[in-house]
Amino acid sequence: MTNPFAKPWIWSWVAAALAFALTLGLTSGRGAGELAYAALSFGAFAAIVGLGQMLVITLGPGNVDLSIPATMTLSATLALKAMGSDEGTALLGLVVALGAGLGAGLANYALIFLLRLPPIIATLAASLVYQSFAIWSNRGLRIKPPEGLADFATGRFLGLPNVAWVGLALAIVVWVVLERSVWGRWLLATGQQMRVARLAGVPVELVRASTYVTVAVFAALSGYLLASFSGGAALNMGTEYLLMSIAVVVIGGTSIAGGYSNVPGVWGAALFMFLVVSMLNSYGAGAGVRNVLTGAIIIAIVIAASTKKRGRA
Amino acid sequence: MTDHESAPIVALTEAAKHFGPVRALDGVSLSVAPGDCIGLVGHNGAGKSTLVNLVNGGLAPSSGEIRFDTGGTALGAGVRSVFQELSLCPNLTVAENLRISHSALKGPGWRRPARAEIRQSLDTVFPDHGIDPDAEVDTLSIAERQMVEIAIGFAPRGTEARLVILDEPTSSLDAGIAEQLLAHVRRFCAGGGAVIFISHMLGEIFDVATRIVVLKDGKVVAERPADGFTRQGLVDAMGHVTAEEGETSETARSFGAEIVRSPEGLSAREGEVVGLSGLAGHGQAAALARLYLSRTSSWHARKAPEVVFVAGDRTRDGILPLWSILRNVSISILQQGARWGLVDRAAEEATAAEWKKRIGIRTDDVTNPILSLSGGNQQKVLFARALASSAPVIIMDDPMRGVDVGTKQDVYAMIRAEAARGRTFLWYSTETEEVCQCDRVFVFRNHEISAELTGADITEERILEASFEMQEAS
Amino acid sequence: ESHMAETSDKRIALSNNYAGNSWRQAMLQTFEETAEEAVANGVVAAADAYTTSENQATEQAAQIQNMILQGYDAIVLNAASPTALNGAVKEACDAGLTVVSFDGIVTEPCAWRIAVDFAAMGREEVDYLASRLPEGGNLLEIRGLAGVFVDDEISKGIHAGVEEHDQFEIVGSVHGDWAQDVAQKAVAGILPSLPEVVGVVTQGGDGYGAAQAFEAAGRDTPLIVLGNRQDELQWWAEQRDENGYETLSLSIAPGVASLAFWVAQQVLAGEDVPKDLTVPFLKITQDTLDAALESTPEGSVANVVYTLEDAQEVIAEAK
Amino acid sequence: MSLLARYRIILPAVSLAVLLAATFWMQPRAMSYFGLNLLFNLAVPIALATIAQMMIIMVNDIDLSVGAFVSLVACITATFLNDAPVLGLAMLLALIVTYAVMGAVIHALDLPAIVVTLGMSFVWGGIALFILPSPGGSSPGWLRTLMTVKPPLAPMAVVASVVIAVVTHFLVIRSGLGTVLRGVGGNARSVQRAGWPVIRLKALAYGLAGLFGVLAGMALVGLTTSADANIALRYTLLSIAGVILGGGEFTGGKVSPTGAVIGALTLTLASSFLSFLRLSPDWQIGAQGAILILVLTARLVFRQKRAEA
Ligand SMILES: Nc1ncnc2c1ncn2[C@@H]1O[C@H](COP(=O)(O)OP(=O)(O)OP(=O)(O)O)[C@@H](O)[C@H]1O
Ligand SMILES: Nc1ncnc2c1ncn2[C@@H]1O[C@H](COP(=O)(O)OP(=O)(O)OP(=O)(O)O)[C@@H](O)[C@H]1O
Ligand SMILES: [Mg+2]
Ligand SMILES: [Mg+2]
Repeated sequence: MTNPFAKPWIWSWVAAALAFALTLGLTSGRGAGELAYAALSFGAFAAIVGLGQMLVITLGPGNVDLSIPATMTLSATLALKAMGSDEGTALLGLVVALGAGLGAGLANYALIFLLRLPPIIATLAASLVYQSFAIWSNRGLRIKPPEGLADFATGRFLGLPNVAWVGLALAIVVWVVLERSVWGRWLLATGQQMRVARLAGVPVELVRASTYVTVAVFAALSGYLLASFSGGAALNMGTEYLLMSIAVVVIGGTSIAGGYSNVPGVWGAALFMFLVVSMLNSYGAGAGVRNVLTGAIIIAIVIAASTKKRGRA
Repeated sequence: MTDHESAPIVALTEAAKHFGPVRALDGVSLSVAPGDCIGLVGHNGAGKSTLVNLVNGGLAPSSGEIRFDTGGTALGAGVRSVFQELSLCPNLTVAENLRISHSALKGPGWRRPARAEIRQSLDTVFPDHGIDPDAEVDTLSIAERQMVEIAIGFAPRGTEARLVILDEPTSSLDAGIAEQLLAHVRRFCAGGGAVIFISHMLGEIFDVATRIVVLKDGKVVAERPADGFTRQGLVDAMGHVTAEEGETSETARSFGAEIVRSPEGLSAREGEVVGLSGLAGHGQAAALARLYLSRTSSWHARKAPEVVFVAGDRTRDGILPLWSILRNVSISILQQGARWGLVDRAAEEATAAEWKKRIGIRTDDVTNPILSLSGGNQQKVLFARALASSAPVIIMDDPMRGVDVGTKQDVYAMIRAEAARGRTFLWYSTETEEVCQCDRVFVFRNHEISAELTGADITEERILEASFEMQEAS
Repeated sequence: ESHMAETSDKRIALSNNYAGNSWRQAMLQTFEETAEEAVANGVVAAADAYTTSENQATEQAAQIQNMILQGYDAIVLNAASPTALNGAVKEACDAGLTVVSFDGIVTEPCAWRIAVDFAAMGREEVDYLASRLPEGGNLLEIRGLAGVFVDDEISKGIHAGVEEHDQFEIVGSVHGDWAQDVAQKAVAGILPSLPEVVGVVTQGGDGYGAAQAFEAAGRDTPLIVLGNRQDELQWWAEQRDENGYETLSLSIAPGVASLAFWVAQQVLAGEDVPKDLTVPFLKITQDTLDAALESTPEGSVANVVYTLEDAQEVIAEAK
Repeated sequence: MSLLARYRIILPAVSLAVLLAATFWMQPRAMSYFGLNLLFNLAVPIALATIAQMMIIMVNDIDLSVGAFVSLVACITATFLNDAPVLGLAMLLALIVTYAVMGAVIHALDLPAIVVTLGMSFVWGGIALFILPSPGGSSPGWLRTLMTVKPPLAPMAVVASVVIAVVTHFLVIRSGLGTVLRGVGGNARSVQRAGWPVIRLKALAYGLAGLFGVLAGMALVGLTTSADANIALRYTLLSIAGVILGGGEFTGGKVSPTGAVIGALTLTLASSFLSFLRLSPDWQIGAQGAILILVLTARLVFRQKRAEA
């Protein structure tokens, strides 16, 4: 089984590479570095929320976090307000952001566990509340991040964007946790069949709680970095990450039925989602064409991935 | 007796089915004529379910031929199947489930005849079943579901049933209900119907079968009229080296301190094998599940668990379907040997390899997917999962469902050996024979313990008595 | 004044479809301040603001219907769609309510419209570029949210302007959804495939993001037309102090909500008010930059609060 | 078996009744023919979209493209159906067929429906932008008349909701084919074994979803008189919430059409109720979330009863 096309994650990378090549075809190769750099920068935010969403989706059917955009906005808003553009407060801001994420994750899980709400509805409803909190906390005013933090978020190290390093590091951690750790096995077991996992001695509620907290903390981190990167938090800053977080997970080859995750696919899909829009924009496609083609490509990737999977079985 | 002169309903010639390298069925010839009741036996993974699926058209043969007397499909020939895995739609009512397999029920007002038909069929096969045709299936107990499935199998459904295939139909039925089914099968065959009856309970086979077919590793190794076999002969034909019998009359063992006591009165001591009995669906499984859930937490897991669970309803309670055999075995013992939260993969592999050997899981590689195993071998994986842990208490919820005779003997021996080393077993079984091997038995009736039997009191009569008492009184 | 007394028992509601950016927040704040003062002075009995949870016409239509039920006398409306609310607006008119739409206006004839000529705004951007860059060059267009009326109008204006000044060519067009971070991302994605860009035409709220994307790509900052956000103005001022950067910023002032409030009050007071009114957009030039920066709270949008007198003036002009 | 578990419709119905009573108490004006129509007429397209979503959930899938699809239908209705009825009708039929084909493909290739429909939502949205790059179009006259008709006794919104509930109840719960379709959600394998062509059943379920999606888009245009490409995007989440609120479950073919309609009405009413509360604008959005949680919390009682059963 060394056929690389048998891996479900390969397709998102193939698609990303194609989009990259097609874009550069327009300029006969000029700007490759720039484009790759931009893809890594912006892909990082999608990858970070995507990794969190992936863990949740792995928990099985019906598990998804729709509060990611609101959590990003809320934590970024609170963090930037706490920092108030003062130098040397970056760490304080990070703590505030992650704290907000932790709170949101716990609240989401409390709704799911205590009130037995389906996660889709619970996180959707909770996200409206978080949005209100964000509005209330500073009425949508954009506060600039401290300069040092902004420099870090937009800076690079060894030629790669710093945010991409953060995203890569998280991906590696998540990969190790899923592939090698006890908790990862527990998560995968819970995702296949919660009742079975419980009867096999898996602490399923601990797994679920920690997963919902993790996704919210990842969203908070992503929000914090995004706000630092783009010069401040805005009330609508997370909006596009709702569909994005789900899309990168499923395009990346994670099973929507639960119990099977795919870390490399998330990064591939995150790069793809950025590159495909860049490609279509570069070719001058209008919003209509862009949407139709994006949709068609997503479906094509899913079909390709599933056909190969069946061929192997 | 069988009328071999009449044309067979279905005839297989050299039928074979391969799953990749696995030869699940390896050239089987068999014909079933009206009035036949064929008892199909064989070890776990012998190919029985595969044979059934070829006959009913669920699988296409890799080679060979399957011919029906009507010349058409299995459905057209009046072939009905009751599958090893429950296969009703749990969200529909009993009557609606009949509708699924009875496409002639059409038009407005189909519900009334559907209700009448399924009630009629249930009444015929299982008198006093007490099942409401308007009940949703997922509100029924597993035994009731099995009864409904059997009743649907025998229901007229427009065309009469001519050949009914029953794949381990009694595995979740208690003795009384199973006896009703056997009686019905005999009536059905006497009336000119044909049945293929698969079971690991040889008593049942001898009870109903007119002819017995023994499968071994995908081949028919013996086929004779039922009276041509003795029990031992049958076991030998199946080719399993059975453990020595006769350990039943062992001297009274001494037990340790009490280690389990539940609010409803279940108790067990160290080293004791405690049986739970009574009619199916009277709260035994629920009591065990409650006990397990109260002794474990969904919030934290201990390195060495206090109790482990062996599920009988595999798909609902036991199998992690996406995983390999290896990961299915190791899930309960991951924390042993884990460092910094990381799984010790070498130890994990060693454990799986050891248990594959000890309990005889029929596979060439433990990294194969669990779903490539036959039903009984999946069950062995669940045993391995529990026994591999160091838990002092093992809870078993009718764990022998679908396990073949030979393996059962091995597992009994293993249970006794573990008990001798001080582990405690709480064992619910629908087979009185198994319960009778226990050191102490609790009989359940209406979700309460109606009797606690020990020592010489543990007899089939006493258990039956305690199971029914209330019903006679009322 | 006599007009005041006649509306002292009237109740006005603001129907708003979106609260998710600083412009809308400034708008809500201005309305609230205006309304509070008006209620305190006994000009009207109540003036309440309502926002839908999603930026959707269907939800806003329901909101308008609720306002009818609640017995408001007038609705001040910033609409999610110029046409999709017509059914609800008609119902309100039929029930005797006064509907004054602003910013996002509705086409239903029974409603009043306080419109900004968005197409003119787009044209003006290109005119300005032509005055600064007479030799022309390549332009990048940043659009708003696809399928929304304002986006289409401004874009039309821009394209009309480019047609007029044919020394310019639009070499790329992306949707920035009127959000800083989305614009930044879209621009970063298209930049590598673009030739040299001399100017960026925007719709407001996305100029800063574009500037950041240019900087990150290591390109020279082109002439970016800005949209009155404080962070954009701040950036402009910094650039100006550093290298004499010069540009134009224009957008509609969030305070137009207060204008709409006063127009509604005038209609309720029985004044004869023409159905179509226009407000000029708020333009900030190199000369007014410092003043604008000073009066704009950090992170907000440059604003103008309109008074009753302003409203009367706008009405008189339209007659 | 408890009453609640047996009739999963009771709980949604009670929630709606309580909310309605609270609304009447807050705003007595709503307690009239006119008031009820205003409260509920926009719930009609939502109810239809919820039924569409329910058809998909019924066969164990989930449809993330309902909102975009209804928007597209609205765009077609407000343009082609108005200007060239035959062409418009043909386009709408083609959409229904496309939905059915989508169902068949999802089944045949064993694709995750959530991803395919996510992709399709982009496709529908893109086509809608082609048709209406900026808002506009207008409702066919007959449609406008139909949606603003004033029947005797009860207002259009109430009559329409009842009709939708009754028709879909017979279609999904009572009819034989509906039973088989729910069976696909419960246990597709056993339906297959019984000799049903599951691929066609799936196509049928999706086709029905397409049909109700088309009806939703048309009803919406009849009410709003015109369309835009984003007009119904939020129907995706609303319809999912409606199905769940109405006692449906994500898996296992457990759905209730009557419940779905009630769920849609409840969601609509909930936001009206909030605006009657006159909260501070900061908290209006959050309150929508809070009330959703509140209404759904009632399910807790129901669940506990079921667990005991
Ligand atoms: N889908 C499949 N893929 C691969 N192997 C399979 C598959 N189905 C069955 N097998 C293999 O075919 C063989 C026969 O299986 P089958 O289910 O017919 O056994 P069985 O006699 O019914 O056993 P049991 O008594 O345990 O139910 C087994 O070795 C099994 O592992
Ligand atoms: N055998 C029965 N046991 C319990 N309840 C029954 C039975 N038969 C009918 N009912 C009840 O009587 C009522 C009327 O019967 P129903 O209309 O369902 O039958 P039907 O005419 O066969 O159905 P339909 O014509 O609508 O398909 C229902 O509420 C049903 O629950
Ligand atoms: Mg079998
Ligand atoms: Mg058995």
